[in-house]
Amino acid sequence: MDTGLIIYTAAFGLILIGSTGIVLSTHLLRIIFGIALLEAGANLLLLLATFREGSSAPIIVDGRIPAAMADPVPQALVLTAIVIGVGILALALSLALRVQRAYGTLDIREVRQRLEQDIADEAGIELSSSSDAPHAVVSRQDGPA
Amino acid sequence: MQSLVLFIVVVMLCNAVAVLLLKDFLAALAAFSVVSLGLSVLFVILRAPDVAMTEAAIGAGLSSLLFALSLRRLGLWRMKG
Amino acid sequence: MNKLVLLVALPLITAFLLPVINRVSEFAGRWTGPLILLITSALGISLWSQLGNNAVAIELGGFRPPLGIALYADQMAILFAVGTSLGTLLLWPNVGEDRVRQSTLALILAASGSGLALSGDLFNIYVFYELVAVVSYGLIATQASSGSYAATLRYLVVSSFGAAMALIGIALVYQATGTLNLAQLAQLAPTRLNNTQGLAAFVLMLIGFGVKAELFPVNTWVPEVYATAPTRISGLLAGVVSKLALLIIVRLLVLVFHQPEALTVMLVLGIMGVITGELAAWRARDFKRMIAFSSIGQLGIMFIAFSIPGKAGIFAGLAVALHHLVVKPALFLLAERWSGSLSKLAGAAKASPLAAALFILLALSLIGVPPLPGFWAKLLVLVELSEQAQPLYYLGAFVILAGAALEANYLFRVASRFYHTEEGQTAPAAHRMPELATASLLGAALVASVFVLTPLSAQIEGIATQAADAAQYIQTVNPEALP
Amino acid sequence: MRRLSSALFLLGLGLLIAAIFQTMEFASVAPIAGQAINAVAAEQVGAANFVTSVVLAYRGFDTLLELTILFTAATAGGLVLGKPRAGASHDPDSGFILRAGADLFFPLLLVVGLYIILHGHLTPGGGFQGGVILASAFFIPILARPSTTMDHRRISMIEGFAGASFILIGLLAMLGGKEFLTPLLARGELGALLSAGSLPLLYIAVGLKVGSELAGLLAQLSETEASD
Repeated sequence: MDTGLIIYTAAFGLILIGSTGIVLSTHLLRIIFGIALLEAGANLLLLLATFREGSSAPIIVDGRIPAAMADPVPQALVLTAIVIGVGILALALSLALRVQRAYGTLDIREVRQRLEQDIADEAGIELSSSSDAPHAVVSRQDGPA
Repeated sequence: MQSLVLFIVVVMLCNAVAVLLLKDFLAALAAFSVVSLGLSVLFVILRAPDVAMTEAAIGAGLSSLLFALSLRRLGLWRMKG
Repeated sequence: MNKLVLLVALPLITAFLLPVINRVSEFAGRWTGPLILLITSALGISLWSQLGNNAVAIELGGFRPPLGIALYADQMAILFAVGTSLGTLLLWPNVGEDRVRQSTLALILAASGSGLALSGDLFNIYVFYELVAVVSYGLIATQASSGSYAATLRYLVVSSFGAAMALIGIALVYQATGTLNLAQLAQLAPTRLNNTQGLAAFVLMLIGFGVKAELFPVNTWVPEVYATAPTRISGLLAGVVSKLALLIIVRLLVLVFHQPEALTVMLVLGIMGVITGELAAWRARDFKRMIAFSSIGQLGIMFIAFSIPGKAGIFAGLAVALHHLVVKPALFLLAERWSGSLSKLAGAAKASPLAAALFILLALSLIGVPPLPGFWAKLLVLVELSEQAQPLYYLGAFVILAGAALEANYLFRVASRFYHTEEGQTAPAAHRMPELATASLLGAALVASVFVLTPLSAQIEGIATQAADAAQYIQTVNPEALP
Repeated sequence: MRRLSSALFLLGLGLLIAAIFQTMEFASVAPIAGQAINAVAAEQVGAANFVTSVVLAYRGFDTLLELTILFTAATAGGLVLGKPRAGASHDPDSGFILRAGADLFFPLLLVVGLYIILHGHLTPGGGFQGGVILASAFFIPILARPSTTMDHRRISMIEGFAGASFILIGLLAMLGGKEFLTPLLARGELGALLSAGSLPLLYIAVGLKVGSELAGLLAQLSETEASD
């Protein structure tokens, strides 16, 4: 059991936990948390790809080139991926604010039902499973799920 | 070194699970920041100081700030006794 | 030939400066975007004519692969790059209030789509793909209805999940090979990626890039988004963006992943896509969601076609893809005024006879009625499938035929409504001129292609031959020799 | 039904990852691209920080697109959140200590951010990290005084020109007959502040762009009215 293997476990663990959060959570904010965790795991995995123990950071200090430098390519890739991730996160949160303002809830099931209802209303057709139409009931989320 | 890494990894994974399980979103956000910080320490150990700085500034700092701002706007910003 | 990079750089720099330009002059702000796309389209077409049967590679920054990023342009890449520019120009968004932001986003979409078609570096493809994704979110949200925000958010969740999967796949590939350049990966793949890890990487990337290509398990966003987005944006996403995602998967299959299992996975998912898409379209009761589901079915056919090994599969798949590229945006343009319940379409032929006739033409081609090009494309797929002589491919052929029968059923159900007026019901409003003109243009292109079918199919076959040629790719990019 | 299919999906994913974990050979392959870059980067690009060389020179195109993604996210975020209505309610201003602290922090953060950007080719850090600090320098005063708003017009000017200048530097190389985004100017002495050709210029553009983009996004989020 060496250090690399432990960190691999962390990467795959984060990936699994993040995926679970995305698939099984019912609150959209929790799902966004899941996406962030999943991305963190993927970034870690990418950085690990060519990691060797005993290498040094790929920076020249005082003009001396170290013998075994770490691979700088995955580091640059992860840098890019982190910044991309935060851009998408900001957009996701903005959308979540708007959805909350429009529907009064961030519960994924209710949002989905309201969305179906919206589409059906605009098209002028009956919703097929209109048994519990939440149309009139403006459910307000008062506490976290 | 190895025990340090093991410790960080265990803390990170526990906090990652906590992000999904904690009822209070503010607590979940705190757990998420811990994951990000742990990640940036791991990046240092993996000889990637640039990435570690970025993760600390963006992952732990900015992302948490974004989450915090939206929690506030969503009205989910409250501590439970 | 290094002007190729202008296809990406010109729209990007314009997009960055558009808010400033608009402040100086509203007129310039309105017309700069379309003008730039006109220029890039013309540039792309002139590059295409120079290219002939050759291919070119560009080493960005002057660094030879695998050090730097390479762009690779063969006929297929330039075809889709020009297709993106022209498609965005034809479907230039014009609804909503915030015109400057919309034009900015449309320009970025054109740039990123062209780049996606041209890129020859695995991670660069991922970044372009994310860019296309973010731009699509913005464009869908221009509708500014609560439905569109919710649909965008749900789309964002699925798409981010897929992108993370693709990133994991890229990490696995880099872990096994130590390079990201597609040409070098093609050299290394037989020894390094011909194993379980390679297959896993392919499946992860298939899930990731499949989100935009409306692949079976990750296409839950399709009906919601197409029903709530502006119709022009739906046309762009279904017509152009989905093909770009498909193009990446084809490139990966040709160059990197040669396992037979990879093709089987794609075939099975494609079959599932056709079945679920066509059945859902058959059950749909409003126009927009009907054509949305039908596009899932059509992309399923493309997945089935591309799962045929070798040049034959690419030829057949490309034919279906190009046909869909013309037909689906036109259908979405017609949906502009026909959105809503199918029952409200009664008497539409009287209000807008041209639109009704166009719809019937497009529907016939989509179903595959000779002599329209849709028939030849589907025939090609069926012939190639039966030549494989394997049970799963026969199943694919059968499913495509059954799907065509379903398509005929629901599309004619709509068409018959057009000519059937009921008392006391108002016909839907006539189409606006820009939509109708663009749709007619696309319809005319469809009809025109009937008359040049032989040279056209020879041309497509040439493109497919070149796209299937991994050796030419490696030779053109010419990465540094392996240590 | 949804739960069941989700669980099945997760099970499949778990199996896939387990299979990868089982068959993966850890760090068995020499990183072809990385080793080649480590061998030539000091001479070819001239930046002491090789990650900077990769980010701005070897994979500068990725960085350009990454900036575009941030720009797009900010544009789309502006579309989604819209303008705050006039007379919308704000949080009250913070107390004196916080306001004074924020005023004190502003120049400090500004200097630190610029320092990190300017030394990006020598030490860890660079345009992205420095840009985040710049963004926070402009955002913290707003947190202390929520009634003040950010000048979005000026921000959009900065982000437009910063992004365009990145591309323009790339296009200048094309005018000189080289490929897009080829580093320009003399490489200078390895490790000196004025070295690595046009890379510091690019990092300044990146820093300004990232800073203005993120500051704009943060301001948008905080100016949005609370939902209740």
